[in-house]
Amino acid sequence: MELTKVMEPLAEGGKVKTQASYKKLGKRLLRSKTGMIGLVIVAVVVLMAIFAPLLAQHDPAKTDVINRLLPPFWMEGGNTDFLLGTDNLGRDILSRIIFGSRISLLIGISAVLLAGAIGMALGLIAGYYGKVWDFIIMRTVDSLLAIPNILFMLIILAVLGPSLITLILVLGGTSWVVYARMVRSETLSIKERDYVRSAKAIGAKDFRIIIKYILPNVLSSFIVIATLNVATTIILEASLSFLGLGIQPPDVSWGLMLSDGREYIATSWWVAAFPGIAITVTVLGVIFLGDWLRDVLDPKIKD
Amino acid sequence: MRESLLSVDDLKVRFKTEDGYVSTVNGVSFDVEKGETLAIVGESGSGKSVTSLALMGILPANGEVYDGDLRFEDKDLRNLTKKQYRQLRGNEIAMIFQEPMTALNPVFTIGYQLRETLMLHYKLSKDQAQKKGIEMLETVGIPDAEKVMGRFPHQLSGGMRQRVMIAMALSCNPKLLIADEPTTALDVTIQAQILTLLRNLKEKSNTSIMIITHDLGVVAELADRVIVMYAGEVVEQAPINELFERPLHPYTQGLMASIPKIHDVVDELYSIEGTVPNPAAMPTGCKFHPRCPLGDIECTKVHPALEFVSETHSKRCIKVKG
Amino acid sequence: MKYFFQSLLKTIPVLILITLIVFLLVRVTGDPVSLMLPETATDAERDSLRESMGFNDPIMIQYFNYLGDLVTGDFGDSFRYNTDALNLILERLPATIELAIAAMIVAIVISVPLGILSAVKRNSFFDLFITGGAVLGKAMPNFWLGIMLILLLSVTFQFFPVSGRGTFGHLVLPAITLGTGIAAEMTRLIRSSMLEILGQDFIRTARSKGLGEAIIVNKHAFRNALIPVVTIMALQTSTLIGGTLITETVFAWPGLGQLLVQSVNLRDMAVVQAATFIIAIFVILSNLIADLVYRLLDPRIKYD
Amino acid sequence: MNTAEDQVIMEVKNLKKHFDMSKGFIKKTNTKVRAVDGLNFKVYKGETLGIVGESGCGKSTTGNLMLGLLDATEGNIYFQNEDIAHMTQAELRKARRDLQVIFQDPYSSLNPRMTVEQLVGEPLVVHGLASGKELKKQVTELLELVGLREHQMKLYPHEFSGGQRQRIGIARALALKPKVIVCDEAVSALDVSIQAQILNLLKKLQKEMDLTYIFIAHGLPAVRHISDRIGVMYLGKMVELAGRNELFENPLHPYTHALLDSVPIPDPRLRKEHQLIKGEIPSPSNPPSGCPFHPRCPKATEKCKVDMPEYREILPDHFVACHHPLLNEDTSILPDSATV
Amino acid sequence: GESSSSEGEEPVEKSDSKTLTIANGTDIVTFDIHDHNTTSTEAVHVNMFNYLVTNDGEGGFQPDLAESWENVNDTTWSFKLKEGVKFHNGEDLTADDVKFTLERIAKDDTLLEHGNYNQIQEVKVVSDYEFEIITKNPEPALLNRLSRLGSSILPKDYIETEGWEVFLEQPVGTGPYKFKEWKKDDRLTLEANAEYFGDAPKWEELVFRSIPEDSTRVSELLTGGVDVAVNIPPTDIERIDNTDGVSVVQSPTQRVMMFTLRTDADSVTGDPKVREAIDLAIDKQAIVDSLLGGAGTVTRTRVTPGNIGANEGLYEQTLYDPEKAKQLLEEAGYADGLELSMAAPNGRYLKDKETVELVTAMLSEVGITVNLELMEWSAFNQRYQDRDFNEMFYIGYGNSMFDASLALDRLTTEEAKGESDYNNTEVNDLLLAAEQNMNPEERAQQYQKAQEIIAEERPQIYMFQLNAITGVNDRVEFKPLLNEMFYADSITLK
Ligand SMILES: Nc1ncnc2c1ncn2[C@@H]1O[C@H](COP(=O)(O)OP(=O)(O)OP(=O)(O)O)[C@@H](O)[C@H]1O
Ligand SMILES: Nc1ncnc2c1ncn2[C@@H]1O[C@H](COP(=O)(O)OP(=O)(O)OP(=O)(O)O)[C@@H](O)[C@H]1O
Ligand SMILES: [Mg+2]
Ligand SMILES: [Mg+2]
Repeated sequence: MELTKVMEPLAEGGKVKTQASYKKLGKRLLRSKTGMIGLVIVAVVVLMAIFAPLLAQHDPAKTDVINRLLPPFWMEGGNTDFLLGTDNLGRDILSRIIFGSRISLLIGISAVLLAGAIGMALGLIAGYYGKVWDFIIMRTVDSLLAIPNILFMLIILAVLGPSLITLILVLGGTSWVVYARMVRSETLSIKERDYVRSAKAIGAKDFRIIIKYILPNVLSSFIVIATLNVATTIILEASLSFLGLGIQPPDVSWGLMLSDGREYIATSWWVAAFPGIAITVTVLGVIFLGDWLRDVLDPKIKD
Repeated sequence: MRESLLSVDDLKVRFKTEDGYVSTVNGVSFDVEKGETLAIVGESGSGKSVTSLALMGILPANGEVYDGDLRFEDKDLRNLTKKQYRQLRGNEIAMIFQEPMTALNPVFTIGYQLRETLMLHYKLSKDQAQKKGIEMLETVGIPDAEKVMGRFPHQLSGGMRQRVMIAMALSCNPKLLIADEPTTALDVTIQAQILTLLRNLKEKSNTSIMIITHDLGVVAELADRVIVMYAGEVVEQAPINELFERPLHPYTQGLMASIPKIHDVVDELYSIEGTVPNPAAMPTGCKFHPRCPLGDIECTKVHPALEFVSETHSKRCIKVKG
Repeated sequence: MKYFFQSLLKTIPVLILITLIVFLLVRVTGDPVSLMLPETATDAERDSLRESMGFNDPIMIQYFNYLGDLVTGDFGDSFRYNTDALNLILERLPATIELAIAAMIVAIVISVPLGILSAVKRNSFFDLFITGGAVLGKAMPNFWLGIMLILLLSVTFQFFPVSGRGTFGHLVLPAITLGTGIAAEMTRLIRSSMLEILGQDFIRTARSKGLGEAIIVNKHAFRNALIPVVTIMALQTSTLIGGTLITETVFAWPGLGQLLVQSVNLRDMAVVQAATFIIAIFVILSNLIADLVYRLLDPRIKYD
Repeated sequence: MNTAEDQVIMEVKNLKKHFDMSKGFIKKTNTKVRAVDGLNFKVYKGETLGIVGESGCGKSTTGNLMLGLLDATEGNIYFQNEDIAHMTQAELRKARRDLQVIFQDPYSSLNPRMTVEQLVGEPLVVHGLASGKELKKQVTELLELVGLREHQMKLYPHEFSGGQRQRIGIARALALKPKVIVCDEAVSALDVSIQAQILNLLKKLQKEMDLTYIFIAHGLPAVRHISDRIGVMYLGKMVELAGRNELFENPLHPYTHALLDSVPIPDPRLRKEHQLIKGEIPSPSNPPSGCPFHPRCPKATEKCKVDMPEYREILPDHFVACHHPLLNEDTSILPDSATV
Repeated sequence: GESSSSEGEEPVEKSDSKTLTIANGTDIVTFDIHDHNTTSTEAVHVNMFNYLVTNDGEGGFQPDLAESWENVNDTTWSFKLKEGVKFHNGEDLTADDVKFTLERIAKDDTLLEHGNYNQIQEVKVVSDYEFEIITKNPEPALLNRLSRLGSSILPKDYIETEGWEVFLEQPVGTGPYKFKEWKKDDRLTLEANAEYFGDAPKWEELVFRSIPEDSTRVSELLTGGVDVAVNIPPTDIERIDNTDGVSVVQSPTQRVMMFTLRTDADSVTGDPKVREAIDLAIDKQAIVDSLLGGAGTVTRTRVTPGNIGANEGLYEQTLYDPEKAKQLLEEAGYADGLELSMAAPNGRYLKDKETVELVTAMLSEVGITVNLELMEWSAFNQRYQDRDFNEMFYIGYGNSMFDASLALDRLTTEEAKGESDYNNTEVNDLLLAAEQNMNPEERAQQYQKAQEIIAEERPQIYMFQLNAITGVNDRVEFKPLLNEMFYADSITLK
């Protein structure tokens, strides 16, 4: 009997186990090759955006007609002053990519935050309160879903003019439906779980239940979708640039660079190729990270 | 005549997990004899299902048998080719599962799923298989068998589905039927129906049955012999009457004492303290010792072997004497 | 069928909402008249045009007039082409549908085998390769891919015509361009859907019956995995149509997408409204059909 | 059980809950699931009332109604002379201090994103009963009461085993010092050895804290072990209710009889042929006419097909709803003695 | 390049073909010649319809449908039609058709071109082949108007009996090619009109493709998919010239790019010295050379050669002197620099965005900080119509009239209000007088004088005249026209 007491903590787990589960997370990340790649890429891009002024060799807006369309340094005619070459106005492409990461990320992240906030709130309301709320919100969602995203943006941006703020507002304001749908359906199922009934049984008010019980439990799916949407948004911004409705100079984004550079694909490939690579790699990183988050945060796979 | 149909010797199964390999079945040995019903009992997570899946050769992708001998009649199961194993499965060894809700494919009709096995193993034509399928459904007591053949699983109740599973398992006259908790998900009145059905079938066909359960009531109803598992090991093995009359291992004893008896009300139930250990962090020595009333320092050191106290009764404990 | 009609009725509030959204979008947002005249036009010229087009009425009156017209099938006239907007759209619709279907086929042909394979060979090098490829397909903006395909397959190798619509060859590149992004998305979905199904009890049952792996994967698992995929495919209609805006512009494909881009730029409101509305109906219809297919595939859902 | 009227703590009168499953936009298909269909019973202070029945017969619904988690379609639930079925949200919240619940699934009944401390302390916080040090002290006491350690306070539910989780759930229910606890299949999901731990704990707590339990379960042995009186439900109706020994030794309703007979007895020497009842429980959305059990009942007559038998006290403290109760037959299905 | 192309067989095969394929950036918008204002549409229409007279691009006019004409008095012009001209449906062309056509556009104010024809009072039919055009006021530029967009002659009987709907679907004209098929946003096909009254058509079939994406259009040209491709991006000039079988031809257009500046006292640009400094700070030639790949001609006036009233002394001229610009700013009291805002459309004109970005950089060199506001065209246009710009905006005007009047009328005191706020009495008087002066020489002088003053005072700073850059397959001979029309028969097989 003595011994039972001694051994029990081991059997019951305890602190040891908690540490283990954090370590597990780290281990999992290390083991998941793609997750690791994703994390590194995203970290690099974020650092690049934060420290852009320190990293960039040149002023991204500085034009230099004499040095226009210089190839990257390893090619004939290129020089190390402009590592990745210059664009049609003689601006340093590397510096523009570094600064472009700011706007591309800013747009990606803020649009997603905005959409997420709206979608989360409306999804929770529709799912938790149901009835008329649900009807109104979900019909609106249905209507907006029936109109292709990009068309919607095209129309609004054509009118409002594509400034940074309008871009964020439009990108965010049209993509919340995805979150609303997801949050609603998750809410519907979480609402029926015993722990929500248990909260009701102890007398918790609706607001508390929504904030403390439902929201944290939809959060993991939410984060996954949000991460993936950052990627989608970066691409959407590029597409809008193609249609002439993306970011406008003197601001610079990867989408803008890519879209402007398409004219030079055949003659001066580097003008478009490098922003293209920047977008592709970043999106790749974000998606890998999102997939990894999905694996880690999904309770089904967790145990 | 004791004639071994299946013999399992020192079976070890492990899973590849994020913490490396975790061994969940650690040297299980037992025999199933022709015509007998063997019950495996034990707590959740003790490795009952894993053992049966290992026998069937259908462990999940991250699991593997890494040691031991598996013999079915004269075949060495571990050395069969994939194809040979497939011919064995569903044909000579059949299996029914716990959840009749999810064990049938929701998008195919009952008829399709029944015929599939028959056409595969007996090379029957579709019509022949249909006929035989209806016959099988009738055998397991399904009224309107012909209609049921055209139904989808969701259109049947839990009890009916379990009957379909049994019909499917028996359709190729297997020599061994493995039933993994076949009644756990069912209501008592339905459970009684299914247990009766199994008992009658056995009487008729001389199929050996290996039934996995944690309900000692079911064991008492059905089994000839019982194996008790704890933490991936066999801790006791005995003929049914002997086990109930004279359980030797402290775990078996505790298990028996902790069931509330329907007709013998006590004030306080006996209870085994603590919980089943995590397979990734097994206690040293005897795996039951942290929960064992008899456990002492000796038990932490020695991993007891399975000893026979009689020809048919064995236990894995150094404290109790046969 | 009864179910279908019921669902159809349920879309009425959605359609009304869409008319409102479309109307507001276009109407609140600006004055098309100035765009119809050259830079050198005078104010007086603009005013008379504005009056003659009825843009001086209060907004609600305009909306109700618009709704009223809509009910009679009158979507207004395109001022760019000076003809009935609906006709314009219906003329373009076949081209867009042709492209959309071709793209969908490309997407299916790519994604189904790859999705299944990578699920079956999960975590292998092969899986990593496909997953990486799928992500890459998604990470590449459409217009970029289109231009690259033209440069490579049309200009350098001259396998396919550069642009326009006509022969089968004309369809190949735009369909690949449009289909790739969707294929990427679908590959990932099929993979995860398959993975989920492969872990289910009935797969274990199928194995215990002695079925071969090919039958288990292609029949037992795939039939089940298909169910969510159909829904996703339907949800992709909207993305697909959205993608035509860009793909059609790149390939000079004479469809709705190109028409829309130009109409938006020129504020040809009647066309934008009508096209958006038609697209919305198209998307809703395809979702309804997917729902029906879903019901056919999944016997668990009963009609009515 | 001679319990005086004044000790009635809850009373359920003609309680009904019909779920409206109508579908369709234009043409309503009127399907109602009669989950609970006219229940009448009393709960006495300090007792354990067991409710048994097969899956889908309305046990959980009854429990949820008694907790005010569902709105009743019809009928009353008096708790300390106030009608829960007709309370406002605010009144209900107050009543919850005396009326708590323990759920079946220890995995889904605890919010995975809250620590044990938050889980157990939450009822106190919600009702503004304690905060800061006091809260911590009370939580510690509660954990001790259910056999958990203080050092486990900061852990999340997934770091516990099923039995431990169930203890957390019990501590949470006890936080408000309730008078009545509804245990909805509180031990069904647990392993036998753990089940015994929890049953013992519940019994101990009942004594110490003067609790009244409504113990819902389909596992008959556990119900018999813990209950003072037991009600048997079938298709949303109470078919029999009596003291536990009375019910087990002298079941009057053919369904009760069959139910008891179906339970496998963990003793190989007592192997026997079961008196099987045919068929399965009909759907509550389309219940049979008359007595709901008649299609499966060996004793059913024409009358049973038409008339719903009255629920009446046929013997002292023994209620039954049957036209043909097994009064004069030898109903003893159980052996005189059984040992292990 | 060579016609024996190394790029595979397609161009070679096409060489025998009597089909001419031309790639435009946009589709034609309509066959209602009165109800559009799109040069690229007109460029197609000229193959199906005829004007009364054509502008030879050197200040003179050539007969087309009209055999001869005469300016009878200030407001009356008499014309004589060629006889035997037939519409594609076989009807004869008569003066009634002319009356029908011109009076429609002159009277119907819902038509987009109405503004350019409402000067016409009436068309009097004298006989089948003789008629008079009466204008409301003296109209010196009548012939310019009659030789451009909106003045093609339509078949009266056909339209009146069949209705406009039918005409728009099966248009009928008098031109060398007749309508065959129109797949909107894809291609318009015309076929030779054997009955044409002039020289027999050289092509059996004309195909006008619409390919909006520049790089796609270039690719089509490179692969021989089209014979002529318009609006080639300057960056591709070299690439195309270096490819066998295709080459680029350039020709001036009527469009002149410019900045409009505010001249009112409240604006920093109200100071002429500031305006001059801005002009001097911009190296226009460098922009033309780098961004446009040489596809433009610097100018100090908007009225370019080929237009009545052009001041050739200001053409091909440019001023660039950043040092002097700095000095001027200093003199104006902006030694520490100054700030102004500049608006520009993005994507409307060739390299518009890049141009203003470069200009911004150049201005900053002399100490002018520019707050650049780039807008998508429709947003820009909205502000433009509302006259809502601040110090500077960038714009390009075309001139289909080939006359100085259209080019300069925004600088009259009345028209300049709220835009440049330019108010120079002398210029105003000169422009108003010239507007109705029927003496061509004197009129031209008035315009030339005005241009000189404007060039000095700089309410508008002219940048350059744009060139049309057209890609051409070597199998055809193509001489672009100043008015950007595609007369198919001026394009010939080599
Ligand atoms: N795919 C797997 N990967 C890792 N571990 C596994 C896997 N499948 C089973 N296990 C582990 O193997 C052990 C034995 O599991 P098994 O399913 O055999 O238990 P059981 O005795 O059948 O229990 P129950 O009564 O709950 O069915 C458990 O600890 C389980 O976690
Ligand atoms: N929210 C609901 N909507 C519709 N029907 C419901 C709802 N909740 C319960 N039901 C139905 O009411 C009937 C009774 O359900 P209840 O959960 O009370 O049964 P139970 O006796 O607790 O069963 P179990 O033993 O399976 O828990 C069932 O047929 C169930 O399907
Ligand atoms: Mg198991
Ligand atoms: Mg229940």
